[in-house]
Amino acid sequence: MINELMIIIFAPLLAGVLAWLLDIKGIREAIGVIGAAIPLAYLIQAYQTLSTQPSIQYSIALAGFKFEFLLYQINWIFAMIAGVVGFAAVLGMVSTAKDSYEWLFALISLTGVLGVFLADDLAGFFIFWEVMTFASFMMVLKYNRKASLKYFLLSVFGAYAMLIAIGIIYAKVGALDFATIQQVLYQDAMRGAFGTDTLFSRNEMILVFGLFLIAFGVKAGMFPLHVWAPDAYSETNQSYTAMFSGVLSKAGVYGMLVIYILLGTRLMYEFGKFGAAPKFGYIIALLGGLTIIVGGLLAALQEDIRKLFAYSSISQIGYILVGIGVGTALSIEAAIYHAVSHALFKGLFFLIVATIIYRTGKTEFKDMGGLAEKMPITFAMAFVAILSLAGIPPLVGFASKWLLFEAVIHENMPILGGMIFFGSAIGFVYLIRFTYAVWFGQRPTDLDDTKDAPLPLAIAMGILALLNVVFGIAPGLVAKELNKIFGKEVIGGTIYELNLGFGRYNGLLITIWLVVGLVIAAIIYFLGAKVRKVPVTDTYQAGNPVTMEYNLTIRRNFFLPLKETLAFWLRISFDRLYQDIGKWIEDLAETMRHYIYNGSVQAYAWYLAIVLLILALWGV
Amino acid sequence: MISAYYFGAISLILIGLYAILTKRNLLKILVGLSIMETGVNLLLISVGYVSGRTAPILTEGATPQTAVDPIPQALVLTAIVIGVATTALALTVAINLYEKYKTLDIEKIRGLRG
Amino acid sequence: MNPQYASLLIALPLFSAFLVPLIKRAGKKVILPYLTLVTLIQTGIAAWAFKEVYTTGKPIIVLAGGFQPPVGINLYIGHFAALFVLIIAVVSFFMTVFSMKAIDVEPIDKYAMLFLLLMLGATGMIATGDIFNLFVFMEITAISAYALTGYNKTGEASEAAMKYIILGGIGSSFFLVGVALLYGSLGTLNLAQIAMLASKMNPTVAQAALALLVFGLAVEAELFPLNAWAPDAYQASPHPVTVMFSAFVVKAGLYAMVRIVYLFKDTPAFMGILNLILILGTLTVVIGELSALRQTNVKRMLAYSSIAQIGLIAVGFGVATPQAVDAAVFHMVNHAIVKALMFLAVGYVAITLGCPCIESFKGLGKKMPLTAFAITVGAISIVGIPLFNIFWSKFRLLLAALQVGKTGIVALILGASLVEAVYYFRLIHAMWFEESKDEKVEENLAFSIIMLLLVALIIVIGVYPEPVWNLVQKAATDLYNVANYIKNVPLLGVSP
Amino acid sequence: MLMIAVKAFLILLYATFMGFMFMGIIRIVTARIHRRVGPPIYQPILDTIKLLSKKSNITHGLIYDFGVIYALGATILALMFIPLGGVSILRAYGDLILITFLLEIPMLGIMFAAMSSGNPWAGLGAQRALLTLLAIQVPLGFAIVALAEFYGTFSTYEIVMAQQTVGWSITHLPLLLAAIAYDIVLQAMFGKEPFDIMIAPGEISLGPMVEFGGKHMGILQIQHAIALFAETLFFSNIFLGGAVVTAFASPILNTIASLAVLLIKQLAVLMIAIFIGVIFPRFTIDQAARFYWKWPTIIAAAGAILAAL
Amino acid sequence: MVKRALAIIIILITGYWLANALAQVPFGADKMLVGKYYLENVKEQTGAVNAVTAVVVNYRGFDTLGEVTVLFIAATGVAALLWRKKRERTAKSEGSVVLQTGSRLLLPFIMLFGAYIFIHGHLTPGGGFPGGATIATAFLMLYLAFREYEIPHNVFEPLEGLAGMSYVIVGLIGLAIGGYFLFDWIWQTWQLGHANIGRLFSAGFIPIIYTLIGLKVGTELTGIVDNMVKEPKEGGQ
Repeated sequence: MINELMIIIFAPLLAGVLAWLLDIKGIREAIGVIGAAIPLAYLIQAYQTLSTQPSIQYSIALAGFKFEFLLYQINWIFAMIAGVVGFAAVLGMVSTAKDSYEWLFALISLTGVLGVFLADDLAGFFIFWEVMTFASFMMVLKYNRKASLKYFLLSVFGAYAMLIAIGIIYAKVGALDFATIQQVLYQDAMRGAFGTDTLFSRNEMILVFGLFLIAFGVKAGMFPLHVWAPDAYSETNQSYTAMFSGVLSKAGVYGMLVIYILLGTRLMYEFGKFGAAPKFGYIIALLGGLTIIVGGLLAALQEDIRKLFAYSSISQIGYILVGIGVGTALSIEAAIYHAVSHALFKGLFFLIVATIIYRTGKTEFKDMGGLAEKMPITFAMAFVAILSLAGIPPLVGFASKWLLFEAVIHENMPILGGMIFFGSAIGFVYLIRFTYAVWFGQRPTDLDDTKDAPLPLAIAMGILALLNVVFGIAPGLVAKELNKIFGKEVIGGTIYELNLGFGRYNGLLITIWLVVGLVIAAIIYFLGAKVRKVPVTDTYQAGNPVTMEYNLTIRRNFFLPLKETLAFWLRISFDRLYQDIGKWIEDLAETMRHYIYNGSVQAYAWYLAIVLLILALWGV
Repeated sequence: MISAYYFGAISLILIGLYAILTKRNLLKILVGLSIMETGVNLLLISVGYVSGRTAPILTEGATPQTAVDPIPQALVLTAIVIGVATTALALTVAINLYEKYKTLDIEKIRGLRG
Repeated sequence: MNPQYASLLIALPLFSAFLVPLIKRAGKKVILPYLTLVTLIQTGIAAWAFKEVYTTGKPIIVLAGGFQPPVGINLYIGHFAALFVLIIAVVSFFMTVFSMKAIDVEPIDKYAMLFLLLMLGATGMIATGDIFNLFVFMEITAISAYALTGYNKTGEASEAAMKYIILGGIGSSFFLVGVALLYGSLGTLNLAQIAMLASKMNPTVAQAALALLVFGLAVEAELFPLNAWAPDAYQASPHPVTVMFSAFVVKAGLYAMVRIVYLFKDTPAFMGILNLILILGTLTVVIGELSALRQTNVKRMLAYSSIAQIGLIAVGFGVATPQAVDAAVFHMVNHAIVKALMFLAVGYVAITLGCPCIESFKGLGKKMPLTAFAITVGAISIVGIPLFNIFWSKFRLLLAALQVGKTGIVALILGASLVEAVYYFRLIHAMWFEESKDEKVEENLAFSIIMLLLVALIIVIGVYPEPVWNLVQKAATDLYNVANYIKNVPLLGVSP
Repeated sequence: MLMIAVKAFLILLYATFMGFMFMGIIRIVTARIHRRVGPPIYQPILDTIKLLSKKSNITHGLIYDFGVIYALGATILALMFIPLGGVSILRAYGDLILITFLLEIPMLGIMFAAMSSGNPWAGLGAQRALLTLLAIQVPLGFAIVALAEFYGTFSTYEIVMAQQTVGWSITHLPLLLAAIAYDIVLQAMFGKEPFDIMIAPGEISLGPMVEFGGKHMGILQIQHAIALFAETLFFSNIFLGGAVVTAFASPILNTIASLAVLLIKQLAVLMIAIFIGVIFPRFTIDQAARFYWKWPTIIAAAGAILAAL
Repeated sequence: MVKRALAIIIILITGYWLANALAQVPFGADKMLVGKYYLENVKEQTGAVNAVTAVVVNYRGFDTLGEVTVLFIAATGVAALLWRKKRERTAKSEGSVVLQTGSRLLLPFIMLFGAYIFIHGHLTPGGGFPGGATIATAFLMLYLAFREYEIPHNVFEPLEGLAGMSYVIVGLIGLAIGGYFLFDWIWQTWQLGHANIGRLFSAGFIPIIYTLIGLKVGTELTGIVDNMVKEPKEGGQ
C-alpha cells in the first residue's frame, strides 16, 4: 500500500479521520494542514520523477477489481491544482472551521478529488467521484438541507448516469482500465472507418456520450445542470468553498477530458466534425457558452456575496468547457490553463469571502460597505483577485482567457466567440458590484471595529494571490507544462511570452509598460498640489447636507435595470423545473403508496392472484 | 382427460382462493384458506396413487409390488399438521383482532396502510 | 470432528426451545440470559461449521438418520449455507441481547421459544437439501414469524399478523402444489436429484411447478407485489424480530427461491422465470423506495427500504451471471449487517423515546449521539457511498446487470436509489442538525458495543472488502454452480 | 532603449495633444450644429491645466488616488500597443483581444476611484457604465471575431498590412457589417449620445465623474484625451486600412505622411460619432441594452458568421 | 360483482393452467422412484411394516421433527397471543348430564385408544399425530362438559417440553452412537427386535418416537383448546 500515489490520495483522508477522532482544538487543525500539505509535497516531488519518466503507475486489486492509478502530465496538472488550492483552503479552514466534522469531510473530499484525478480506471474513477460528492455533500448538509439535497441528487444523478455509461462500456470492452478502453475504442473507430461492423452502435455511442456529459456536466455546473451550484457553494464553510469551487468543479472538467481521452476518436468517427471542432465537442462548447452567459448574468443579480461568486464560478467553468469543447490541442491547453487560473482566483475569492464572513458575520451586500479601510490586506488580495477574474493583464486570468479567446476564434467559431466576449464583460459587471458594495462607500456603523484577516487565512490568500501574479507575468511557466501534454510546442514563446503564430502575449512586457504608464500618471499626480482627505459624507450631494444616518450607497438591487431588461428570461428557471419534477415524484409516490398498500388484506390477496394469473397466462 | 381426483383437488384449491378473493369476513377467508389446504393435500395424495394397489403396509398379502407410493402419504401427514398449526394461529389472531377492532370485516381492519 | 455434528445447528435450538418450559420454573428472569447462552452456543457451532467448510473447501452433508439422499433427507451446508448460518446465529445472538431491553410484553417464555424457532427455521431453510423439508422449514419460519408479528397483541400487531398469515398461507399452499407436481413428475424430492433430472422433465409440468414454487417463495422473499404483508409486519413486530426479518428471514426465502430456480437451469422455463424475477425485483426496488419516501414512521420507512434492497438482490439473482450472483450474495451479507444495525438502532430509539416516529429522531445527535451515529453510518452505507460496505455490492451488482445489457433496469434502480438518498439524508439531517428540547439520554453499554461492532464491520468491509469478498465469491459459486452441487451430494444410485 | 523611450514619449505627447484637439473639435462641431459659436479648439487643454494647477485637492482615500493614476497608466499602456503608422513600439504585440481588453481597463480604474468616494451618483453612474459595457460587449465581440476570422490572425499590425493588399476592411461585406456594429459600439465607448446615460450630466451630475475635481479631474481629462485618440486610432487601423506609407524616401516623411493619413481617418470616425451623438436623444439604460443586443449584435454576428464561412 | 366475475376468470384460467400441467402427471400411473426403494427396503432397514410410518419417522425424520416443531410453534403462538393477565372461561352453562357422564365414562377409553394408535404406528395406519389428536379430543370433551374444568397446566406444559426434548435427545443419541442425527440406533446398532418384524416390539425407535410425539401432540392440542375457550377477564389487560 505504501506508494507515493497512495500517499497522495489517502493522506488527507487519514488526516481527516485522525482529526475527527482526536477532536482536540489545535491538534486537529495541525493534522488537517499536514494532511493537505503531504499530497502537495509529494506532487511537487513527483514533478522530478515525471521529468525522467512519462508516468508513475500503481495498481491494487480489491474486491475483484484491479484499481489502476497513473500520474502523468495532464492529471499532474489537475492534481497540482487540487494540491495547491486544497492546501490554501485547508489553511483557511484553520480559522473558519468550527468543529471536527468539517475537518473530516473537507479532507475526505480532497482525497476524493485527488483520487478522481489520479485514477486510471473507470471503477476507481467512479468510486472516488462518489467519495468526493458525498464528502462535499456532507459539508453542505450541515448548513442547509435543501441546498445539500439538491446538490446531492443532481450529483448522484450524474454519477449514476456515469455508472450506466461505464457499464455499457464494460459490457462491450470487458475491461475498465483507461488504456484498454482507449485502445479498443480506437480500434473500433478504425474498424468503422474501414466499413466493417463496429463494436458500439451509433445509438450506444450517443447514449454513452450523453450519459458522460450529464455526469460531468453536473459536477462542472454546466447549464442547465448548474442549479445546485449556487446554493451548495454558498451554503457551506466558505474556506471550504474555495476548494469546492476551485477544485471539485474541476473534476467535471477533467471528466470532459476523460471523454476525449477514452472516446474521442470513436465519437469523432461517429459524428464527424463541425468546423475544426468535433461535433460532440461542439455540444459541450455550446453548453459551456450558455453556461458563461447564464452564470454571469445571474451572478450580477445576486444580493448575497456567496451566491455572487457561486454563479461566477459557474460562469467561469463555462469558459473551460468552451475550450475543451472546441477540441484542438490549443483550445484544450487553453482550457486547462483557465482551469488553473480559475482555481487560483476563485479559490482566492472564496477565501476572501470567508474572511469577510468570518470577520463581519454578514453575507448580504446590503449589510456591508466601506470595508477597504478596515481590512486593507484582504482588500489588496481582493484587488488582485478582481483584476485576475476580470481578465486584466498582467494577471493569470487574462493570460488564460486570452489563450482561450484566440483558440476559439481562430477555429472560426463566431457564436462561441460572441459568447465568451459577453462573458468577460459580465465578469466586469458583477465584480464591480462586489467591489462597490463590500469595499467602498459608506460603512454601516456596526462594522466599525472589523479586524483584518486572521493569519492562516491571510497566508492562504497570500499564496493564491502570489500565484495569480506570478503565473500572469510569466504565463510560459504554465504553458511549458501544458505543452508536455501533447508532447509538442502548441503554445510557443518563452517563459514570459505566449506565441501562437497568429497572436502573441507578453506578460512581462505588459507589466513593464503598465508600470511606465503608472509612473507617468503618478508624476502628473504628484506634480499637483497636496490632497486633503475627506469623509464619505463630504461629497457632492446636490446641496443636501448628509450624515451617516443616510444610506448613501446603493447596496440592493444594484443592477435593477439589468433585471428589468432580462425580466422575460429570468422567468425561466431550471431550478424550479427540477423542483417541480421532484415534487411531482413525491406526490406520485405518496398516491401510489396509498393506492398499493391500501391496508386491505383482500387487495393484497388479489395481487397474489394477479401474479398467479400472469404465471398461468405465461404457462398456457 | 383429467382425473376426477385431480379435478376435485384443483377445484378445492380454487374454491378456497375464490373465498379469499371475494369474502369480506375474516373467518370466511380463513375457511377458504383451509379449503385450499385440503385441496392441496388431496392433490398430493392423488399424485401418489397407483391404480389397483393397496396401502403400503407390508403385512401378509401386500408386497412392495402391490403397494402405492408411501411418500405422498407421509408428506400429507406433515402438510395436514402444518395446516392445523396455521389455522390455529390464524384463529387466535382473529380472536385478538375482534377484541381490538370489534369486527371481523377485513375492509374495516385497515389500521396499517400506506 | 465428525461433520455430522453440524446437525446440532438444528438440534440445539429445538432442544433449547423445548427446554424453555422447564427453565421457566427457575423464574422468568433467567429466560433471556438462557436465550443468550443458547444463541451463543449456536454461534459457536455455526462458526465451527463455517471454519470446517471454508478450510476443507468441501460442503458438510448431514445425513438424517444415516440414509443417503435421496432416500433420506440431507442438509447441505456448503459455502453459502455455512456463511449464512453463521450470520443468522450472530444476528440472533445480538438480538437476544437487544431483547432483554426491548421486550416488555408477556409471556416472555413463549417469546424465547418462538425466537429460537424462528432462528431454527431460517437455518433449516438455508441448510436443507430436500424440497419438502424446505417447505417444512419454511413453515416453521413462517408460523413462528406470524406468532412473533402478533406478539405485541396490539391491534396493529394482530392486523399485521393476519395479513401475513393469509398471504403466507396462499403462498405456501401453491408452493405445495408445485411440490406435488414436481414429485408427480420426477418421483423424488431431493434437490440435487431434481437438478439432475430436471432437463428430462416434461416442459409443461416443469414450467408450472417452477412457477408455483417461485410464487410460493416469492411471498416469503417479499417480491412485489407479493410483499404487501411486509411493511406492516416489520412495523408491528417487536424490534428484535424486525431485525431478524430483515437480516435473514426474508433472505432465507430468497435464497430458497434462487436455489430452486437455478436447479432448473436446463429447462425451457428457466429464462422466463429469470426474467420474471428480474421484473419483479425491479418493481420491488422502485415501489419500495418510492413508498419509503414520505414515511413519518422511521421503522416503516426502513421496512420499505429493506424491501427495496431485497428487490435489488433479486435483480442480481435474476441476472444470473456468475458476477451478478457474486454481487447479489455480497449484497445479502452487507444488507444483513446494515439492516441489523439500522433496525437495532431505530428500535432502541423507539423503546427509549417512545415511538419510532420522525419526531423522536429530531436532534437525536444530541440526545443519543452513539445511536444517531450508528444510524448515520448505516444510512450512508445503504445509499451506496464508497468506503462503506454496501457500495461494493451495489456497484458490482449494477455493473453485472449492465454487463448483460439490462440498461433500462439499472436505470430504474438507480432512479430509485436517488429517492433512497433523499429520505435517508432527510433522516440524517433531522438527527444532527435539527433542534430538540429533550435531554441527553444515557446509552446502554451493551447496545453501544453491538452497534459499534456493526459499524466497525460496515467500515472495515467498506474500506477493505477483500476477505469478505473472497468468502462471498465462494458462497456464490456454491449457489450458482449447480453441477458442483449435484456432484457434492452423495446420491444413492436410485435412478429411473 | 533610449530610442524606445524617446519614441514612446513622442507618441504619448502626440496622442495627448491630438486627443485634446479631438475633444476641442467635438465641442466646436457640436456647437456649430447647435448654431452656437463654441469654445476655441484648445479650450480642453486650458481646462486641464487649470484643473491640474488647483491649490486645493480633496481625496477619499488611497483607492481614490490610485484609481485615477491607474486609469491613466492603463490608457498609456493601451496606446502603446496600437500601431500608429510607422511609429510603434509594441505593435508586434498588438493583439486584437489584448487591445480590446486594455481599452476597457481604464474604466475599471475610474470606477474604483469613483465608487471609493461613496457618492451615490457615482455609484449610479458606475452601474450604468457597467451595463453599457455589458450591452456593447456582444456586438463588439462579434466584430472582433469577424476580424480575426477574416484575416486569420489576431495581430493588429498584420491586419493593417493585410489591408494594404486586399483593400480596406470595410470593402468586404462581413467586415463592413462588423465595422458598422463596431461604430455603433464606439458611440458608447466615447460616451456620446444616445448612449451617454452613464454620465447623463443633467441627471446624475456626470455619474462617475461627479466627485472628481482638481488634479484628479485633470488626470482624467488627459486620460480621456488619450483614450479618444486610441479608440479612433484602433478603429482606423482595423477597419479603415490604417496607414502604411512607403512613398517617400525618408522614413521621417513616411512617418509624418502616415500620421496624417491616420489623422484624417480618425477625424472621420470622430465626425460620424459627433453627428450621431448630436442627432439622437439619450437612451435609458435598458433601452440601450436591448438596442445593442438586437441590431448591432445581429449585424456583427452576421458579419462574424460570414467571415467564418 | 365485477370483483366476483374477475375472481372467477382468474380462477378459471389458473385452474386450466394447473389442470393442463397435471394432465402430464398421469393419475394412477406408477411414477415411483424413491418410493419403490422405500417399499423394497423398508423392512430390513427400519423393521416397520407400515411403510408410511417408516418414511415419516426414519427416512424423512427431519420432516417429522419439523412437523412437531410446527405444532409446537402453533401451540406456543396461540398461548403467546392469547396471553392475558387474567383469563377465565365464560361458558354460560354446564354440559348436559349425558355429556357429563359420557365424557367421564369415555375418557379412559379414548385415551387408551389414542395410546394404541401411536404405539402401533409402525404396524397399522396411524401414529403419533392421530394418536395425540385423539387424546386431545378427550380433554376437549371435558372442557365441553364442565364449566370449571382446567387441565393441570403444571403437568402439561413441562410434559410437552419434555416430550419434545426427548425426541431431540433420541436423535442426538443416534448422533452419538451411529454418527448420524436421528439415526435409528435401536434397530441398526443394537439390532433389537429384528426377529419380530410385524409385531409390537420391532421397528427400532419408531414406537418410542411415536409415543413421544403422541404425548406431545396430545398436550399441545389440549393446550390450544384450553387457550381458545378462555376469554380475558374484565379488567385484565
